[in-house]
Amino acid sequence: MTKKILNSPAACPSQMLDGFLAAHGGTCERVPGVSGLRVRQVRDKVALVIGGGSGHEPMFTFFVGDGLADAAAAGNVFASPDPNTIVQTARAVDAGKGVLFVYGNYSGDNLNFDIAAEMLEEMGVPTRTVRVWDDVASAPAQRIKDRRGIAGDLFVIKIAGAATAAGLSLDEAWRVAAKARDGVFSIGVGLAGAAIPGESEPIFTLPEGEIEFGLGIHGEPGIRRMPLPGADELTDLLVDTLFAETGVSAGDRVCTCVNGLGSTTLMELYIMNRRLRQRLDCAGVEIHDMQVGSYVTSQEMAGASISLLRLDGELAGYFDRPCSSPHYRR
Amino acid sequence: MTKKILNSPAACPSQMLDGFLAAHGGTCERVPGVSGLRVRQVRDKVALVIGGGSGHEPMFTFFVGDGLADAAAAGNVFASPDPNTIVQTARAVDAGKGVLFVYGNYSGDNLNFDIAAEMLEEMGVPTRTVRVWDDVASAPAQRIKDRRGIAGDLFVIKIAGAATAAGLSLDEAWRVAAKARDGVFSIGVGLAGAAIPGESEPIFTLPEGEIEFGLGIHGEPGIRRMPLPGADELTDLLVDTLFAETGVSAGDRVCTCVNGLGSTTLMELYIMNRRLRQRLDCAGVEIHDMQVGSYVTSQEMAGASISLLRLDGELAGYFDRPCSSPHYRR
Amino acid sequence: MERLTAADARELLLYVADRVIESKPYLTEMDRAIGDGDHGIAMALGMGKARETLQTLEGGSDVYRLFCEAGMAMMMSMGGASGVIFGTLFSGGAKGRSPSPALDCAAFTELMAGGLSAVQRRGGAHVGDKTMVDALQPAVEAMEAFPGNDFCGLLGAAEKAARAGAESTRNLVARFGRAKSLGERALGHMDAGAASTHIIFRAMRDFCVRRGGQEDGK
Amino acid sequence: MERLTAADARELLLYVADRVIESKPYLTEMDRAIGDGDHGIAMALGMGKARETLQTLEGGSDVYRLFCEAGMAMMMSMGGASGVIFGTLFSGGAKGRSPSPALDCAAFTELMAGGLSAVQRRGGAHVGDKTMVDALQPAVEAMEAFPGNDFCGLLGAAEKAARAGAESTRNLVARFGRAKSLGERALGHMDAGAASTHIIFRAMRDFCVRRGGQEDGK
Ligand SMILES: Nc1ncnc2c1ncn2[C@@H]1O[C@H](COP(=O)(O)OP(=O)(O)O)[C@@H](O)[C@H]1O
Ligand SMILES: Nc1ncnc2c1ncn2[C@@H]1O[C@H](COP(=O)(O)OP(=O)(O)O)[C@@H](O)[C@H]1O
Ligand SMILES: [Mg+2]
Ligand SMILES: [Mg+2]
Ligand SMILES: [Mg+2]
Ligand SMILES: [Mg+2]
Repeated sequence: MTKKILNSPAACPSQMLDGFLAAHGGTCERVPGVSGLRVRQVRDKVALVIGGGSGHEPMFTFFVGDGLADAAAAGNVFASPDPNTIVQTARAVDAGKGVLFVYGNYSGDNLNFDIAAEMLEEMGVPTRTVRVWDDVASAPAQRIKDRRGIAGDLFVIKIAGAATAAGLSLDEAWRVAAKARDGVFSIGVGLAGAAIPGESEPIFTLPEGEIEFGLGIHGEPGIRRMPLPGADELTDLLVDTLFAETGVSAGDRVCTCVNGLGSTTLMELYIMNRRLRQRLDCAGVEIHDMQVGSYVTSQEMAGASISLLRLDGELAGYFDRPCSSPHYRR
Repeated sequence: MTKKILNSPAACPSQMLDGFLAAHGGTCERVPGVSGLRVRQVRDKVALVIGGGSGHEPMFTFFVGDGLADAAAAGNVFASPDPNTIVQTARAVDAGKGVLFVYGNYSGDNLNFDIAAEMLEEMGVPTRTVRVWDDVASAPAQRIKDRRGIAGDLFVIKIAGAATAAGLSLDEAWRVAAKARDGVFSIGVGLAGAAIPGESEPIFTLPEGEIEFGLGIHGEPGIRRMPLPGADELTDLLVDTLFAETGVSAGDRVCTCVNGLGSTTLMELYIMNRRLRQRLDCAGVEIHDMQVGSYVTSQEMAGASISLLRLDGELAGYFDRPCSSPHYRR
Repeated sequence: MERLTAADARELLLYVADRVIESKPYLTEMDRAIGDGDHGIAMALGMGKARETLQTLEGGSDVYRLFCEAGMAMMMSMGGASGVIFGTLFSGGAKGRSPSPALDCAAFTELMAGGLSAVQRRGGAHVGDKTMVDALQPAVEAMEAFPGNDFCGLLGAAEKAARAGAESTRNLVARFGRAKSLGERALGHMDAGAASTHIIFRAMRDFCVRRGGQEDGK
Repeated sequence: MERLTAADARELLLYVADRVIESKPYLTEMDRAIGDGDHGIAMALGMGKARETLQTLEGGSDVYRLFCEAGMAMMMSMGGASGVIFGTLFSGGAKGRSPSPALDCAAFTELMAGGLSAVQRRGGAHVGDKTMVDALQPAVEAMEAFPGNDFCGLLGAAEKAARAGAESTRNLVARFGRAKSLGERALGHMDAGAASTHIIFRAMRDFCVRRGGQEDGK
């Protein structure tokens, strides 16, 4: 039975928000009545509103900040927020210039954000949506819209935040965010499953010494199970898949992210990053930036993913703008 | 058997450093020949040199940066660096104004840093040392020098970094860092043990539903085992211990840190922080700053600690100076 | 039972809510196998909210309003795919109808058929996609094919069809929801939402049978 | 065996290194109970480095130099408490002595006694503090009390005393190292460093016994 520090499973998302505001209430506040977080100061710009299930911290809620999202709607653990939460959250930061939604491409999120968008349109608030579908393990390229959003959220939100902060119109910000989305590809691997708060069983369990190749950030099963190889070999498997998928090659410019899924240590992530760098250098790929950390987690799941973002000059410009939230700053 | 992403257990610290430099080589570099990290640009100031065993990432190595440490000496997992590593690392950033050592108070670290200090003195490099002994669970107040250093390292290094960056002399920087050390108190709790890379067994295992109250950041057993209470009750136990220990009360000003030990989620840490805030507000304690995150870890151990730093005007001034490293920035 | 009054409908929905809430561990277990393990949590949460709402609606005189409010309570509280889908199942066929104090079997069938088409409009799933539609559509079809005006018989047929439909998802590869990337590995596992749908129809049938029994006993 | 030549000392130290390296899992297990579980890793690493260094010193003619280099190799590679403590055990009594091509029992005893006092100067531990000193000091005392000039007997007595000393740590509360905060909870567990110390003396005895056996066989 997994042990967790909590008061009641149902109260987790809300008490987490309270605890966050206890520390960072100077810049953020709660959207009244719902499970949403917003910047205190509404900014005269297109509002970037993100969201998704809780349990992936720091994603999504803690990516509210300067040069990042204006607000985030938080669902229960691994469940999209409901349409009312999304609508209230969006309205709280709408400055009359429209709302850009960025979230992971899941049935639940799509359904709830779409209803929220319809409700907002009825209220006269224009919205546009970018769904992140970076997980190459979750469907073949021909069915790209069936792919899940995983750690690639990080890059799309970073760039969408910069684009809206730069004052782009809703359509232009959408175009830039969608371009980032189209340039980001990820694949992950799980070593051990995590449990939803209050559940005694982990979402998945693996046989001794085995890993799940291509799993999702809710513990969804991946492409195949296999024995755990060494770090370099594992990284090679992930990189080979990404190279094959993206066609990234000599002369291309990329940002990378080695993302921990929860309990995997920075030590392991950096050992992977060492190999990732060797592989990119060896392929002649130009590295604009490497990020390493646990940004999009899956409770205390053990495992990691690698993301590549292919950059052009425009995306690089937005990527390089500063941004800041308590758990993400550049 | 705990699964980890690594190539060979013995190579972990070094390959981690490679991977770190692959991402952050613009500002940091390796101390040639040993397991040390330094800022690229030697700064004309007292050198702050920190270090300890690997396996606590981001502490110690990743606290090299602006307004933080000038260099860090990294031992093997949970083992102090050897004297040669410390000497080489210190010499690499010595600007002729002396070296301030800050590290956790453990037999191994004390022995190795003391030998290094003797060797440096012989070479004409003056050194002073601040050992962090914040863990109130590890010895009674009368034997304070028997206490272990745990998450309180964060505050002492932050303030020592600011003090040396402000241009204080070695003696003055030592005085300020020692004052910070004397003002910081922590206590932790473990929910599940972690394994050293390459070891198949975790350092400790706990019976179903039990926790270790007062454990150390290497999995050293604590004060007692007890059933896991709810988050608020657990936080109360930690806070009560700290209040009793420090005498912090109405009108005092503190910084706090809820520190995750590895696999404990941000959700859990913020739920604890919510209660910590309630308790401090209720006691009339003035909160200068609250930090929440996994700063001093113990591989993938599950658990958390709470630290209080009692501030006066001088410490607050140094605490508020900006600082930045890839995993810690203020 | 030949008529479902507003008072009956309220009790029916409360009964359904209780049965679904009881099934929380079972539904979570189903979702764990090929999804993210939260379907039972979500359904229990939503049905609890529907319960609360129904309790404030005591003395209502419009069957459609009860279904509509129950569905909206689910949709606006649960989140996840199931919040929208199951919320729509209850509210989709009831929305925008002129108030009615009681329904006969034909009207009730129309209500459920309206829920099905709203679910499909919203979610785009068809039979064979390994979703709750695999249980819901056969159930609605069985109701449409049912002759006469007896709720016990009507819902007995629906329950049977829903059960077979839910069972059929074991042999399917998912095209929606979190199991869709699983491909062949989802084979052998029942879809959690289809299991919920079967539980809902079973509870409706059981409610009517018990109610019918009471009527007979009078 | 009545003399330990430089060539013997080299082989003795290599033999000790191998025995300690073999004991890695046992020592790690000991440290896990009341420490941080890395003592075996550290000792194996340090003894491996000592091994490498000794291998480059082929043909050395100074016993003290061999002990000194082996100890320094440990001290400058292992880190942790044991790097300094066990490095000092080997190098502490050898440092600064004028070169000697061979030692008799008295000189060897002096070498070990010098190691003990260096360890105590460095680490401050006394008998009863639940450290390796609880094994080392009785071993040195047994050597000092040993009459005659027979290495097998000398080290046999030392091994016996070290074993008893290591065993005695089970009944002690720690005052140094990671177990010191444990208080009473450390009772029943042997100190890992004391266990290492016993293994070192046992290996030295076994080496002499085998060497003696060979001499007898000649
Ligand atoms: N587009 C859809 N149309 C119909 N049913 C769907 C659709 N997407 C998901 N579902 C149903 O929802 C169920 C999953 O619900 P739940 O686990 O609560 O949500 P989530 O997938 O967000 O974790 C699936 O088993 C499936 O029956
Ligand atoms: N001050 C000291 N004096 C003598 N021996 C010590 C001292 N501190 C620690 N030791 C010995 O070192 C051993 C621990 O070594 P090891 O586990 O390798 O280092 P660490 O404690 O740094 O993890 C203890 O079991 C003890 O015998
Ligand atoms: Mg879910
Ligand atoms: Mg250690
Ligand atoms: Mg689910
Ligand atoms: Mg140890």
